[in-house]
Amino acid sequence: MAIRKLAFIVDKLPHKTETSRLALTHAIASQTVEIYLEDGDNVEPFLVFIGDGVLNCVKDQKAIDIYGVTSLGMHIQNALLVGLNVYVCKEDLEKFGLTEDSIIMDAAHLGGELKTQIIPYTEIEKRVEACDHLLFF
Amino acid sequence: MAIRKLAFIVDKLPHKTETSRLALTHAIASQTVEIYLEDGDNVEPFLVFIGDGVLNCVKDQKAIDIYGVTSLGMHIQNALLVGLNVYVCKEDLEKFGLTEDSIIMDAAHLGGELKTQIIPYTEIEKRVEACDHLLFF
Amino acid sequence: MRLGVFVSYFRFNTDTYDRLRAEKLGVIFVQNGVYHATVKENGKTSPLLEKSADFYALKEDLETNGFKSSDVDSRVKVVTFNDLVDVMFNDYEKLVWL
Amino acid sequence: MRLGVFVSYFRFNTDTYDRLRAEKLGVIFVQNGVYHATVKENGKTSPLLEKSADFYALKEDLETNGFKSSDVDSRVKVVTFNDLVDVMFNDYEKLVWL
Amino acid sequence: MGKLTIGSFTSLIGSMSLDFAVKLAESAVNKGYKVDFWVSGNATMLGKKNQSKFRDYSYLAKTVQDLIATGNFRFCICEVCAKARGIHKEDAMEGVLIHSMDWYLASCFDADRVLHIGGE
Amino acid sequence: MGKLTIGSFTSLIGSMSLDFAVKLAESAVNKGYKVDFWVSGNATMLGKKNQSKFRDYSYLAKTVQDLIATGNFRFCICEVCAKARGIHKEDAMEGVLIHSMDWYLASCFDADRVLHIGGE
Repeated sequence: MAIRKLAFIVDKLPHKTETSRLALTHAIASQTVEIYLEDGDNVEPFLVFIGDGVLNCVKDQKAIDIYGVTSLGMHIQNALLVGLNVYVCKEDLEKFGLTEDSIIMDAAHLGGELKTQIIPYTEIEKRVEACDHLLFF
Repeated sequence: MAIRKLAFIVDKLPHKTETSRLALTHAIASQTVEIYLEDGDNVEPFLVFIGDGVLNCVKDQKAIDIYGVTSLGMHIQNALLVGLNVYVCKEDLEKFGLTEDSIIMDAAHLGGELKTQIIPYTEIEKRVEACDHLLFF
Repeated sequence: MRLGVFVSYFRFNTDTYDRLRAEKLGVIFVQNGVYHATVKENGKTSPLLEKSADFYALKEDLETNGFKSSDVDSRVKVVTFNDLVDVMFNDYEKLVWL
Repeated sequence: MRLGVFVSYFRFNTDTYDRLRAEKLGVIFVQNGVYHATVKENGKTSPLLEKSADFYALKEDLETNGFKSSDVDSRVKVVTFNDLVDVMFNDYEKLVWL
Repeated sequence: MGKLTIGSFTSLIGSMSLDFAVKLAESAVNKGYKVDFWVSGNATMLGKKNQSKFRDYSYLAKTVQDLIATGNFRFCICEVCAKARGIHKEDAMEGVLIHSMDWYLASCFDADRVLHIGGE
Repeated sequence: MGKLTIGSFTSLIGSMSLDFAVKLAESAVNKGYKVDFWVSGNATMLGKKNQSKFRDYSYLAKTVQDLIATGNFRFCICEVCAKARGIHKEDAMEGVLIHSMDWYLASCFDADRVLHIGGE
């Protein structure tokens, strides 16, 4: 019986390349990982947006309307909806002049209860320190 | 009867991605372009290495031995061999502490006569100005 | 020459960009290049906007990344894909993608 | 934690790199990352080498790009793929690719 | 009306440069221009048949086929780049041309504008 | 001996990250480690059958098949990433596993080391 914590860290921009998107889709795939594991074993991914990566969280991305592809914003809402912790670096948001109002903070309209957590970089470090494996996207 | 000059400009590094390589292979493909054109018409590509791109010209690249793939150096020799002008920015070589001795200057061992031309950026600008289309790799 | 320069990255080695000169120079921000037209870092706008050039940002790519025309720096003109075709054929003769 | 960091780019946004901290930190230059271990720009070595860390550069990737072990900065240890596997399993517990 | 030649290397889906290029081509064709579209490197993947449409992945195959049907759009994949990736003649979508790199240079010869999308 | 899980997104040929990853996997298997190799995004191209070998293009298919034959190397491609690119079950090389992304997370669960090669 073990839980492995996996940190999914996004420090790159959305949409031009597929990396941020793959961070989200892989993290969300944890929903079905138990079919491969023994009873009681599981993985616990969490998402961290730092540096340029915080720009993935900006509201009102129209990727689906324009390019016919799920936006990073929609993926972040899905992650919150399935109960993944989403951490956004406070200092990096501030660096870009962004606030709680400019980014996706919840998936309430889909019935989600979990909220995006804006925390200082030192708090992110603690969570990263406590995880078993680090995946940078 | 017309000649179209095409500038192939490489300002990125070799080997990690395919871009520099594709600059070379596309430029060399000019050897057979006449099959698509009317008598007397032709294209005249030339290669320009600027910025980080000058590092493509460093001698003794072992890509073929290690990764089984033609090195950028071998491609540059092929370009000289088929008579394409190869220009390397003087200031950018100097910035990296490189000299004529550190880079590929000819394909003499394959019987080529043309030499790499190290010229100042202002000379590169003139050649770029005089071309019909610019292709940045 | 009349040169139109596409910028699709936010982070890139700008040595080539800084050097480019032309009688008439246009800079077209597309894909993640649109961040140059919209975000400030530590209160500062992108140094790319300091070049002497006409600036454009693609509306569709602004919106894809969550920005509106009102978020765009006043030096930058917002254009659609449709407008962009005209810009390419009417205003510039050579085009480069950095 | 003992953290091994792979650097495969020469030009990249180093904000994340600059911030990374660990009790034991290793930086492994691979692919175009090897230029950090070999070239000087305007006489200066790469600022990445100023971090407090153990540095490695992959021999195979040095040679692919035309460099020899003698071109490598004295702060950097040259390792083969074979060595690298040992470094990964013996010296670091977490690995990241920037 | 003039002719635009677009060349692209960047991969299908993994990079959105190809999405940009296809939308630009579409706008140009709609305005009455002729467009030649050359793909080499990873971009040759766009010529593969049987691409599936999912919401999480961009899907350009349909637009490319509609554009080919207009008669004002030629789409050509680099033969050797495609083969190296396991994409042979029988793997290509209908209407896709397959040629050597010289085709692209010939297209540049009489193009009024060339947009070469390099990068990574 | 321990287990290394490698994940990679980067494309075949267009990026040499996959060449790096395959060589690293080879060295680890030769030293007696077990290696799981997960490819999603454009890296799924490495699972395509009938890749051709040319000097100007890196060729990893043979090494991957030799590694699979050792029994200490599992190679798995992301099902949906592959389908989006037109790579279906019948397009895959022999010995290649095809699963959803959860396979990768399960592999990370009991891995001693994980090297996730993100980037572009």
